Amino acid sequence: MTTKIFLQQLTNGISLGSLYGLVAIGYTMVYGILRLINFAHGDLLMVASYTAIYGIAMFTLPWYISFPLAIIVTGFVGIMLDKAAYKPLRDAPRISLLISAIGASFLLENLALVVIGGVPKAFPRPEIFAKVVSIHGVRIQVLTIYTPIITILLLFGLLFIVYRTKAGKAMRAASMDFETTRLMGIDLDRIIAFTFLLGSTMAGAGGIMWALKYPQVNPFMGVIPGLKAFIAAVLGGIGNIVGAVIGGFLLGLAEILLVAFMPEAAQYRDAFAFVILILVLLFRPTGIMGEPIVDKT
Amino acid sequence: ALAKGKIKIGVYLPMTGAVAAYGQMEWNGLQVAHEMEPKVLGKDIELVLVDTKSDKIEAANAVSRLIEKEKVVAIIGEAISGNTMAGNPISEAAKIPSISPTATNPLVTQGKKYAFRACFIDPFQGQVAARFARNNLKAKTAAVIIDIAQDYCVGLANFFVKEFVKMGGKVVSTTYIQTGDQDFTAQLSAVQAAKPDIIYAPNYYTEDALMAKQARDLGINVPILTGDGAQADELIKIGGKAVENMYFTAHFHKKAATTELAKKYIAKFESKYKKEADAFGALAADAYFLLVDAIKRAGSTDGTKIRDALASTKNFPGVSGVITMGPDGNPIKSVVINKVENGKFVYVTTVNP
Amino acid sequence: MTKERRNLLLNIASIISVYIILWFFQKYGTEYQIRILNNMAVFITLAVSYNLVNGICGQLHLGPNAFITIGAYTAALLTMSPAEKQMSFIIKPLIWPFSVIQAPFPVSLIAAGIAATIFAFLISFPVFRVRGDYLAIVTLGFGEVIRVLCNALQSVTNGPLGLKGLKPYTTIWWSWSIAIFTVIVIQKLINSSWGRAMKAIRENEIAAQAMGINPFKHLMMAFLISAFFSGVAGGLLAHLITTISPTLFTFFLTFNLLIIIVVGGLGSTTGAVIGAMLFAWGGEALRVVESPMDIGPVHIPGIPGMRMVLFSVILMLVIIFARRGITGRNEFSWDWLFSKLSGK
Amino acid sequence: MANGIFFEAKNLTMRFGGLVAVNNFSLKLNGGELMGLIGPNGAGKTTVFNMITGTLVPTSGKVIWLDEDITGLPPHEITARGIARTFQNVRLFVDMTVQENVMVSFHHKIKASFWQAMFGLRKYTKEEERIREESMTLLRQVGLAHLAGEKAGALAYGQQRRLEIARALATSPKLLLLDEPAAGMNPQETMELADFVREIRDTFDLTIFLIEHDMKFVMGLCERIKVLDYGNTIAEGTPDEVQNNPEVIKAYLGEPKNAAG
Amino acid sequence: MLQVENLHVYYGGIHALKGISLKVEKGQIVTLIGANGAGKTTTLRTIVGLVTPKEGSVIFNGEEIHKLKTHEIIRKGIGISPEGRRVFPNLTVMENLELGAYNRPPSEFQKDLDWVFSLFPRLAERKNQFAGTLSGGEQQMLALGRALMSRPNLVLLDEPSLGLAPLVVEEVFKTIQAINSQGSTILLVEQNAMAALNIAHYGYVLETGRVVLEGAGKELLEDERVRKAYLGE
Ligand SMILES: Nc1ncnc2c1ncn2[C@@H]1O[C@H](COP(=O)(O)OP(=O)(O)OP(=O)(O)O)[C@@H](O)[C@H]1O
Ligand SMILES: Nc1ncnc2c1ncn2[C@@H]1O[C@H](COP(=O)(O)OP(=O)(O)OP(=O)(O)O)[C@@H](O)[C@H]1O
Ligand SMILES: [Mg+2]
Ligand SMILES: [Mg+2]
Repeated sequence: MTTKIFLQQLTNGISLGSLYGLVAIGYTMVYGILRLINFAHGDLLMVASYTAIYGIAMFTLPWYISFPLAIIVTGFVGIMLDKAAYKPLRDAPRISLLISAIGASFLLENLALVVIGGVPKAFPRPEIFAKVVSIHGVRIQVLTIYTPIITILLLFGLLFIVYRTKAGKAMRAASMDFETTRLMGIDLDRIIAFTFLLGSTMAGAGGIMWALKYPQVNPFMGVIPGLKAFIAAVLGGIGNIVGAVIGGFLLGLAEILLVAFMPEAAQYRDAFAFVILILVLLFRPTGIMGEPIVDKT
Repeated sequence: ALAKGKIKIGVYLPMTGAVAAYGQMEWNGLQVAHEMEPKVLGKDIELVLVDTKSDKIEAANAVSRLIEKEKVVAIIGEAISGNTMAGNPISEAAKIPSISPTATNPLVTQGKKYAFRACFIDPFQGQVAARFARNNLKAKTAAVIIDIAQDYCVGLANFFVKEFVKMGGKVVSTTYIQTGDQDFTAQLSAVQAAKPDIIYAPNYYTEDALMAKQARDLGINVPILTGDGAQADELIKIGGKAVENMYFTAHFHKKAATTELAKKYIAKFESKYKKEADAFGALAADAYFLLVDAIKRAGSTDGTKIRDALASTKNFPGVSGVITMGPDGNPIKSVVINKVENGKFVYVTTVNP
Repeated sequence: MTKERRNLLLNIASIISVYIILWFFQKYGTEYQIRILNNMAVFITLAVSYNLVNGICGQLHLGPNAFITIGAYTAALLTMSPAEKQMSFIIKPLIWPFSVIQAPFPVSLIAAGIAATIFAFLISFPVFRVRGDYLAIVTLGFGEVIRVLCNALQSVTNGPLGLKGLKPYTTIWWSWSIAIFTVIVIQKLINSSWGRAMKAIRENEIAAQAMGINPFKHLMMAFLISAFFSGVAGGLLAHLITTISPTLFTFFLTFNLLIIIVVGGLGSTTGAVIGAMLFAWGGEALRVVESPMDIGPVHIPGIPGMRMVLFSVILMLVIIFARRGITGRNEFSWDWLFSKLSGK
Repeated sequence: MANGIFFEAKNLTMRFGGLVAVNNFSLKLNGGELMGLIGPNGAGKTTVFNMITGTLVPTSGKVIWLDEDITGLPPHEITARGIARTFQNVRLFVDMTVQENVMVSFHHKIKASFWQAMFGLRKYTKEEERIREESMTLLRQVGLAHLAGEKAGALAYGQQRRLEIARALATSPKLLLLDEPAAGMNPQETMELADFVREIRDTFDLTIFLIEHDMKFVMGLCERIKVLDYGNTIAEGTPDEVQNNPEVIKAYLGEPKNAAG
Repeated sequence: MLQVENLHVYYGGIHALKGISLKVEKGQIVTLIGANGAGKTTTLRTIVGLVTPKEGSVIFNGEEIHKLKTHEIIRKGIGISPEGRRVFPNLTVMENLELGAYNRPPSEFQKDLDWVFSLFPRLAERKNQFAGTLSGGEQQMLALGRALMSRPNLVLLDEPSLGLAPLVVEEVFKTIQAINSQGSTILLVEQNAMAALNIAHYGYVLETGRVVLEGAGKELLEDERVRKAYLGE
């Protein structure tokens, strides 16, 4: 493999990884507060992409309006998801919540299937994202450069919210103890809704970028990114925002480089993500950044 | 059994689940076909659709249900081979003929008396692609990119490779992708390094469109050859400029559509759905027309009689060409080679069996 | 007559009545009904054995599809005749010894169970190093790894082409006998001292350990037993639909099982059985919503896909209104029934 | 083991990152003794228990039990060797019945094999019957027999603590470790508990090692007391000696008048 | 200030409170004592809306509050230090206190903080330490301080001495008195009946969900039944 191809693959890996990371952040945030593996999270990518398509196709909005709008809409869909599927189950066993999440995921997918149809739609790709630049012969799509930058910016924004604002403190409190959080005079449901808003907005942003990168949109488009983001979140230590991004980068890089170095092994790519995960968990049972579970006796 | 004034034809398709897109496209084609020919033997035909959730267990349930509960006289479906293989044994046992629009795996009809299909099988299409690559595109080396999750793609690729090598070509790179994958840059870089004359990527249009896009982004400009699974409007919509000059072996093309039926079908389809007719829908329509034709010729709705009539179909002018049913339930028909030019599917040539 | 004796007799009587019902269907029922009955039995076997790990031991195990896959392929490769195999493996030939051996159906089922158990044994070491959601994703991972291997190891599994032409050996007699056997074995286990130990681990692992229970040993035991029956059920499933391929065993299969046991009542065998029966029957019953309807003069065309939309909504509603599922952790018992009957 | 060591902890040290939670803890116990462990919050008392019972592996030091080095063995093996414990924050099997909670503790010494159980052979059924009876006997002794069929989670706090003790006793220990058994009990209940502890020591021929903040309880019950502060042992002796130790007063007890609560 | 009338609370089938009525006057320390499971904690939880009563009412400053949500009740001016302390282990001492002041105007924060630190100088020393790493006694102080950060009119304390070393217990009771003398009204639940009644103006004795005895703190201390049942004499 030439250095050129290696660099090419490296950028691909970083770009894919940052997308995984972006989606994983939302996973991890919701997990952190509800201890819920939100299986419907991946489907929010689909919601964002379709919304953006319709914004452009039906309302002839320019992309710089349609995209942010789609992200906001996704944020609100996230809040509605919480209201409909999770809020009634606040004090229920976690497993019931998980089933509700699976149900919500099925619902989003099947609704899209019935209303929009299963045939994939093309995602409009504005020229400024599609441009390809050549740096010393390494051809890189500008989108490939934008994604990690956007991910890192969003990460810092989020860290600021979580660690520096009042609402962020309330979120962290809620992630430890619902009841005591309420006892602080905090409106728990609002805080959880806010978490969903943030997490889903991230998913929305991830969805748009995903669709820009792979411009075909279908009702199941969120399943694989969702699963990969979930792996990334666990890899990084589930519940840890920085961990999610690190996990995402690692996973993206590992996947791309595996295929790059051993193209024949590409058929094992999906298994490879899990193999990495299992190996990491063998040595760090709570992920890279995860706090060890302290169970004081 | 003749149901009260109606003849029921069962349809089982993946309307939900992973491959719902195929099911929905075929259902669209079927509805057009049904509108074109709503009657046979003087009776109304009713299409009874049952969803398989893209799942084998459900596919088997569906066929059972169609036969036992809906009392259908014949069955159309499923869209993919795996599910069709789950459904076939049941209709076989009940002596109800079934015809799948798009199950191309050679195993589907193997050893089955009542199982038919409207599409040609993978080995045939693979061979034709290899011949076209060698003879028309003058390719000496080829890179093969295979969607490992689809028996259809694996089949096509394997038979292509066999024939291509036999004809003196060389396969310089074999890489794998999976349905639902959306990033192929790693594979494509390997392809780029191997410097092939052509790329053979017999995958579905979703993957092919993305792959073509990424290939062009990487600066790979050799011709891409693919199979009928790529022929859908969305290929062009998604792929845009990147799929220009993509060749594919296909069941039909408007320009090559010589039959009356094809012309009518295409006109009707396009006015109804406001988009180009796709191969899935066309093959589903053919399945329907073949069946109706067989019922007509059998003059009866008895399963065995329909089956016999279907098996003896000769030179039937269908949507996807002139069809003769082979001895094993596989149709014999010509392959059309198309390519994308200026955002349109353009007819290149026809390869006869 | 003591209570124990009465209950034993009632148990035997109800098993006999199950067989009478089956006989009735066999004789007068349609192929379709029999197919659904078969599905029910297979899902009961799967759900009850899956529940052992998830409900009784309290571990969120998301990889039963791996066991089912292994069972299905093992059984299928054993019952197919060498000639059939040769015909099917058109891409790469099947490797020895699978290419030559053939075994009767019962043997293949046992082999299916054993193969799944061996696999479970191997993965139990990494799996039970972690807990909670980490265990969930590790098991989910093994499920996916197996599926990927099925696609890739073409000379064993025929890759994505799958295997077809299996003999439809799975009759209602086989499937229900195995389901009943599974229920009996698992119930016996749950009610034994070992089952108590497993529940203790579920409730509080640290305390269980302090009471002298080795968590790893007991979790592994449950895991292996669960894998055995899942493997057998995989074999049944293969010979019910007569064709298998990797797409049959995605994590959606796992999700379905999870839905069955949680909606039924996690930790309850009764719940698992009810859940499985509802699932096998309900999926078909819901098809009504997709068929066109004529209400008076109004014709409502069928909307393909509505069934799954409705299914998702029902699933969410059920879980919201019955948070612990239909039965909760309660089990059906004759004592309960009689106290209900005499109480009201 | 007439001449051997009954129980000895040798220089146990536990570090959590930079924190030395327990430093050089040593202790010898004789059979039948009633020993107390006191000290301010966070002194490392529970950590000592955790090291003895295998929940934590000590950073250094050794635990000798009946002449055997049991350091670093997993908790279930230590229990099997005859050391049982209760937990500071109750850890019952809340969704199991009170009786089942106790029955679980018999499991580790069950003689019938798994297969005998599955086939319902007499050896197993008889043993199960015996376990059932013995657990009832134990529940009677702790005064919970009337609640045998209740879910453990539905018990009041004091009852839960007693159930914990019953459950520990069911493992047939020779050494019983109690972590703050009187927490959350009122003075009356605490006195009853003290009598109960003495009683089980005699009937079950136990050695008891307990942690407690209730000085009336500890001083009235224990024969010997050890005092920890910041992981270090600051005093050891009879209740009288300890109570009057100025260092203990300064670090833990405060003004003597308060000791009675 | 606070009036609880005829509260009935059920946990599933368990009838935990069977008609509790009690009153807390402004400026007082009122204590609830009783055996395990008597319903003391349940009473407090009902007051702050974590449990909904089946029957009965809670009136705070003349306003019915038992139908409000927990955070709304807290905002009316009630602070609580819950059973088992329940500090947020992965937040620092400072952050815990900030959460206590969640609904206070930010301008008041520093003043409130100074007040709490003056009551618990130990917390000031450890303000950047994670609450989970504090000793039991320090956690109790934090829970108390956190409750006070909202400048509540009424403070509910659930077994503040649980699991604390004798020295610390003494300190806690002194602090309670200090807070009270600075104007806070206190409802105190305690197992340590002696200490509680010693500082209380008024006391209620609960038994299996009912008030069986009430009276001034000193009075109850002298009461034969109380001495026998709760003081172990
Ligand atoms: N698993 C752990 N990880 C990190 N620190 C720990 C762990 N367990 C205990 N500690 C710390 O070790 C010290 C001793 O804790 P320990 O629980 O033994 O105290 P204790 O004497 O039992 O106190 P209390 O009387 O409050 O129960 C404390 O500072 C505690 O925070
Ligand atoms: N979540 C719950 N579910 C079921 N029953 C409960 C629950 N919480 C409390 N109870 C029951 O309600 C009754 C009163 O409990 P509560 O906790 O109020 O008592 P308490 O007086 O605070 O006791 P303690 O001194 O032990 O803290 C008890 O019988 C208890 O078992
Ligand atoms: Mg302790
Ligand atoms: Mg209480």
